[in-house]
Amino acid sequence: MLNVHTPARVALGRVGSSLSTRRIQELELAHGMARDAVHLALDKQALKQSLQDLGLDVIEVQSQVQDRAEYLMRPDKGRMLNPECRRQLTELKASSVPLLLVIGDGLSSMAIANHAVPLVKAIQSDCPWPLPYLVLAGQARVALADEIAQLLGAQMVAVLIGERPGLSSPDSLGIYFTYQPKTGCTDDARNCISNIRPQGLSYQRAAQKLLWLAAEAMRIGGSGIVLKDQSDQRLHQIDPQVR
Amino acid sequence: MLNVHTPARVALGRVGSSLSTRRIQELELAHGMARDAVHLALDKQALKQSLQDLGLDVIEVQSQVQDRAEYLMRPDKGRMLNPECRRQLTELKASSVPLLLVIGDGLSSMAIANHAVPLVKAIQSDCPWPLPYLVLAGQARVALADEIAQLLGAQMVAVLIGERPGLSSPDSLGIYFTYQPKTGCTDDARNCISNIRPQGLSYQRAAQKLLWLAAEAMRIGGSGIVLKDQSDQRLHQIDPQVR
Amino acid sequence: MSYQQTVAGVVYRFADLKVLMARASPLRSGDCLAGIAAQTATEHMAARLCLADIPLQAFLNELLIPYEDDEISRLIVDSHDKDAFAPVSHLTVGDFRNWLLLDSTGPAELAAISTGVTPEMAAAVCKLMRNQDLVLVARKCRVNSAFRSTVGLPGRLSSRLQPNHPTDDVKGIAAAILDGLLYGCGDAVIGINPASDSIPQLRELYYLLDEVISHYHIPTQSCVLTHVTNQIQLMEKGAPVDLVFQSIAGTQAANKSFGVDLTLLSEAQSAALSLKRGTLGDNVMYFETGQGSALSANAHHGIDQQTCEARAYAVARQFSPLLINSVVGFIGPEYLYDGKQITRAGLEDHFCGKLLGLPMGVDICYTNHAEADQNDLDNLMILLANAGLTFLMGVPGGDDVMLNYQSTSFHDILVLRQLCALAPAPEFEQWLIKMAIMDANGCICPVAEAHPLIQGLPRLLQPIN
Amino acid sequence: MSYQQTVAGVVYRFADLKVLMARASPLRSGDCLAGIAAQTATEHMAARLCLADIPLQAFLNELLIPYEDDEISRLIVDSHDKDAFAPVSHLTVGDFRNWLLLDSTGPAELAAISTGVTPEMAAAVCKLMRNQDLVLVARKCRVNSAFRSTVGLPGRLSSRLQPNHPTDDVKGIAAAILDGLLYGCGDAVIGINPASDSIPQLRELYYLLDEVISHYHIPTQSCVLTHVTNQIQLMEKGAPVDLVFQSIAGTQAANKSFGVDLTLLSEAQSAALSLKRGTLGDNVMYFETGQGSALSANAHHGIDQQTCEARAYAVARQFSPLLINSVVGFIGPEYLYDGKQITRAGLEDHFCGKLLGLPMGVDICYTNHAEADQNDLDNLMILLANAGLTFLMGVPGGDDVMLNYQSTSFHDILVLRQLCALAPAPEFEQWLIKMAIMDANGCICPVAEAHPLIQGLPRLLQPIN
Ligand code: B12
Ligand code: B12
Repeated sequence: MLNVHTPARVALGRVGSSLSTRRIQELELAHGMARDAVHLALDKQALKQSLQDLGLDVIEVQSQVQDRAEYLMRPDKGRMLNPECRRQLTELKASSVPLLLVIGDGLSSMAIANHAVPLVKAIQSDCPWPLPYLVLAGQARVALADEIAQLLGAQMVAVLIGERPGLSSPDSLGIYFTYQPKTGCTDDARNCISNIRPQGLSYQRAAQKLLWLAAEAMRIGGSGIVLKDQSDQRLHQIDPQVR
Repeated sequence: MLNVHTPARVALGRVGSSLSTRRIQELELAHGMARDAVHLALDKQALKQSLQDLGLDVIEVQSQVQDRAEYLMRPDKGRMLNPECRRQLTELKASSVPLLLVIGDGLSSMAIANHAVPLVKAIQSDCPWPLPYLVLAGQARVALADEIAQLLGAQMVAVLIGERPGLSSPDSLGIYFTYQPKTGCTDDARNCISNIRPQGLSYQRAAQKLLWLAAEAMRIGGSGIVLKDQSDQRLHQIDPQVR
Repeated sequence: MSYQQTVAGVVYRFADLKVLMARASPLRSGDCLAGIAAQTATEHMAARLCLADIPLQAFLNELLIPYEDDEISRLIVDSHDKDAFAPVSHLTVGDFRNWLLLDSTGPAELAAISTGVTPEMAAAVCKLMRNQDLVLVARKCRVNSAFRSTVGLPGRLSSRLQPNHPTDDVKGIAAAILDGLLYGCGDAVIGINPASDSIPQLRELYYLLDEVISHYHIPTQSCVLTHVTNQIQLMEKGAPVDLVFQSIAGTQAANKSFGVDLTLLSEAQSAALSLKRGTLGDNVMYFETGQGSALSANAHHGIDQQTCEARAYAVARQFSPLLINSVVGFIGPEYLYDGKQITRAGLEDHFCGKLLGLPMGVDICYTNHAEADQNDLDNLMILLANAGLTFLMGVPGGDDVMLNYQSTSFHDILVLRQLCALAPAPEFEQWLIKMAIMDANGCICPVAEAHPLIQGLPRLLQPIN
Repeated sequence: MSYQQTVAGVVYRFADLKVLMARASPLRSGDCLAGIAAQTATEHMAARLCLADIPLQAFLNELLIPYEDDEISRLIVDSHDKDAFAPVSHLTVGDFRNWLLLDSTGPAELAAISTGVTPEMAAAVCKLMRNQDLVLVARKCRVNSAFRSTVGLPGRLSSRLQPNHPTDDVKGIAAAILDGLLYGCGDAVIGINPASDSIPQLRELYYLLDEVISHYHIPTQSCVLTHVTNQIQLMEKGAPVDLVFQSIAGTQAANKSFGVDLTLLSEAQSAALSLKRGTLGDNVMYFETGQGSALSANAHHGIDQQTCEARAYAVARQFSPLLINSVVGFIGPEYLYDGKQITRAGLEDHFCGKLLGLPMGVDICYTNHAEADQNDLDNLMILLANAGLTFLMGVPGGDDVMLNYQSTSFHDILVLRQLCALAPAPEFEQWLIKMAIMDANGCICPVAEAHPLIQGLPRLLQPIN
């Protein structure tokens, strides 16, 4: 009965002090699936196509990481563009945008495969700024977006990235937002919107939060711990359903 | 004071219930050394030369194992001759001997490097049978000698092999003796002479034991659990110093 | 100053104490990632032998990060208690290990030196200790703290009830809280990690927790693990804040990447103290740490991750926390590769925290990208229960559906209580018995429909304002 | 009979119970070497889900090795106790795990079913249990046995004193025995692994042990771990044999490669019983086992190594041993690769042995070619002490200078006693106190030069005839 209110594993019962065989096995099975999710490669072609269908140009880049095993052990490499891509971005001379979107596989390519397109769509539909293109980054860590944004001259960057897979949520997506991004930025300068997926934060709310943060960052000239999310106040006014 | 009687780590003292830092570190250091000993490759050339200096022909063979890592994980391969060597032995048509000596690196090539030559010498000097040649086997397990002996038509085989390295004895050598060896023999058909090294069983005693076992095996027509080592009775008679 | 040691005829040199410490540390992926781990087994042993002969005094003379460059170095030096240090001031690191293990070194002796021990001394001796030593000595350290319950008493094991929800849904969180309470968990704290960073939403969570705790008179405290700046804002707005939480690390630069410094933490502590919500004590802070965070922020100064971690405890110690928690396998395999490394780090952190006088808990956990599984978690939780762990996590089914990792479950806590004859905090224990959740033998009772918590449920599952 | 299970839309088939068991077993190198481990994580999970639904009854109907082919299969079937099985006969493997964990399943209930449980049932349920379950349930099993001391009583942890020497030198062995006794070790047995196989030399060892034990009236027993055929010969020649030892395995073919069968063991048992040397009981046998030995002898019949191991316990059970010991990390990495696999196997073997009603000890150890170290040993020994281990090894400094491996030391035993409040066997405890080796609080006393054992030393270190 408790479990109608939450996806958390409540009201599991017990045998003595322990979890029952069935519960243990559910957990083990989920563990196997979540581990697979970590190692699943992103189907960039399919994703690129869908993004282009939204009328967006897609710039593809790659971090310095070679494969999934290296991705896990070398976060430093996942935060740096591979030199070839760095050169390409410099030569691209793309017109700079106020808010750049970067999509990175992160720790769950499944999150990106399942949620990136509808989330981008939701952002696109409310975005006050032009979104002519976005960047699709392979083997990416959050901070990779700093270098990308700097090279493309973006004022703000939001990276949509796969959060590490959990037992109950192998495909959760996070957005990390940074004002005036550049190589060397640390997390105190970012804001985070987490747990985006149908069972978590909706695309709609996530998009609204991001755009609220971006507008507010422009206003106060900063992001991270100086920027406090008061978007819900506004949301309360917009949509009385939302508490 | 207790430790004059044994190489075992007796009379270590304690801090509370525990070993002192110094004792722990001695152990850790020895562990590092013993681990290295496992991975040390045998210098076959040097060994071959010394054995030839004893007037012995040396036949070199190799098991089916490729490298040290595989040796550790695939004992099955360490018990089978690599096909090339198998062919060579068949074609060799060496005159068969009653007692064949096989030298195998086993788990400690250091044991072989340090003790094989003097031990062979000791065996040679007392051996009632001709010892025209012996076999030097790389990446060998005990049972590899069965196949070798069978192919060479030997009536008995003794494999001199490196025992797994211990903290206090990285170079201990063991002899495993089998009467009428052939592929598929199991350990109940063998006798073992263990812990051969200066701090353990002397070359002299080991050689005497082996030759006693071989003679007795010939007499009763078997080895292993049917063959009981009574050599010390004889030794007592030969050498009153030995108890 | 440089150091050297000969092993098997080869001379190994170590440029300074920092390098020596890193080379002597038990192998882990984070130190390899940082490029500071020993390259060979013999170099490792040389460093360990050399470290054993370093006088403890050396750590007072040679700082790993200069005094001028780092406020944590300054804190460590300025707060060092010379008198407390006296009984061990003549010892080398190796002899300090021996001293710790002596039968004559009991809880009183350990408590007496704790403010004389610097994080670097603790880290150094820790590196030379076997896992069994880490268990044995930690068990002799007695540390307790109090707010509305007392944690850390001998024979007790407390737990944090962690009722997270992917959208911070109040009903969902309330359901998990009730579930946990019915398993007898939550005496260290009921602490929510909020998915959201939104001030209005956070405010609701504080009211929910306050409502549950005060309605049922639960002798425990609440916490919302958002950024400390949010908590300060909310205290200013009058939210019912019990404990102030913050993630901390062992260097000023790493803390800066977390958006905090000592001044900010001190401000937060004062604000929480001024609310006077504790009934038994005024330990108002809750900190979380974990090996790897300094390196992750590129703020490790070439110091190995276990030593960085111990330095974070100097920060914690400054603010007399109710709880401090090493979230040991939380970040991923780049810092602690597998169950073996996680286990070792968990024992290390617990030992160092206790030695430094902190009410140390461990979030015994692993992520799905690490080489670990439930069995590793089982082993470590039993080892730590034997080591006298202060508290651990209670997560429904061990699966955190918002943070995406596996930790200890309510069930695990019951198992440890049964296995090691441990009880929750005394005030909470009484409450559990009064509420007929636990019987006098410490057994959890079957849940009856008529139970007041179940009865109160519908109301709790209503939105709270 | 074949089995199948669907996972994530894919159907997995398992040819028979043997295959199903192998695929469901937690990963270890030996099963990979044998080519019988699950190939993928999902196949592994499919097998585990499928195994959970198998009725225990199935193991009586479908033998892993046919009755006709193997005397251990015959022993298992012929000695199965239907009445004892009744309380659990209706359960599946998964439900059997649940039943074992219930609070209502206590020592009495577990003892009552033990002869009704076959090794295969124990192995099957073991595969589905987490490490914490293996600890929790083993702890509830009470098994004791006696010869001159009683081992296995609750709150007690006994030890085998293992005074090996590379040349079986009598003085060297005597020195190690004295060392161990002064640490309060040796209440399970004083057992020598002789380097030599020579009958005259073995005889001397028996007289040495008899001399020490009878001179000091030590309530313990001796053993020389040579081949059982040697022990029979020596008994015939009148040597003072207390316990008869033999390594055993779980298939007839593997035992044949060890040069033994049930008839030979029974003959040895009768011979030892006829000597009537026990004062408190007549458990005269001591067995050693260890995962991997059947595969090593190419005698595993496609059965996974954990199940083979459990089958060896059927052999042991037949002879009411005083002690049985899984030498868990002894052979090498080809069967148990690293600390994680050794730890799991140690907990499994201890659990299965206890469930089957055996006085189970574990030689917690590793070799230098395995990926393990002292910390793994520390962890496992603490876990097993929590699980109610019957006895463990006491090797000087933890380094066996003849067998070439690392095991638990005299010091480790003291640490466990201190950590988990455990005492040696009651008769031995009294003796230790009487001899002023231990005080009434269980603390080992400093060794005084005037101590009778030290005084007797010179005589003992003389050759004995
Ligand atoms: C791992 C993690 C951490 C690690 C990060 C270290 C590392 N190397 O990964 C540690 C333990 C240090 C950490 C700390 C904190 N975290 Co955190 N963290 C996570 C977690 C569990 C997974 C993140 C992930 O998978 N990222 C994807 C990978 C691919 O990214 P990455 O490049 O490898 O890692 C970077 C990000 O994880 C980022 N990051 C991690 N946490 C946070 C938090 C904030 C506010 C920001 C801006 C960035 C950030 O730091 C990493 C290094 O750059 C999420 C929960 C979730 N479900 O996602 C919470 C989460 C993101 N963290 C959260 C919070 C609140 C914090 C803290 C502010 C807590 C505190 N009060 O101090 C601190 C400080 C963060 C900071 N400003 O630096 C919240 C954010 C809520 C929000 N909407 O703002 C989350 C959602 C969890 C929660 N609900 O409590 N965190
Ligand atoms: C490992 C080991 C075992 C393992 C072997 C399994 C395996 N796959 O390795 C196990 C635990 C099964 C074992 C069992 C026994 N062993 Co054992 N074993 C050893 C040990 C520790 C190391 C051997 C080694 O490094 N070999 C080198 C490697 C490269 O060889 P391998 O091909 O990989 O492995 C083979 C040999 O080890 C052989 N083997 C192992 N033990 C024995 C014992 C005898 C008598 C024989 C003939 C062969 C044999 O079996 C393996 C598979 O073919 C030695 C001690 C030492 N310091 O050497 C004792 C040792 C050889 N074993 C000994 C004994 C007595 C036995 C037993 C007879 C005990 C008993 N009462 O049942 C049994 C049965 C042996 C048999 N007849 O099959 C004695 C032999 C004394 C002697 N001089 O005869 C030794 C010296 C130890 C001791 N002092 O107690 N043993």
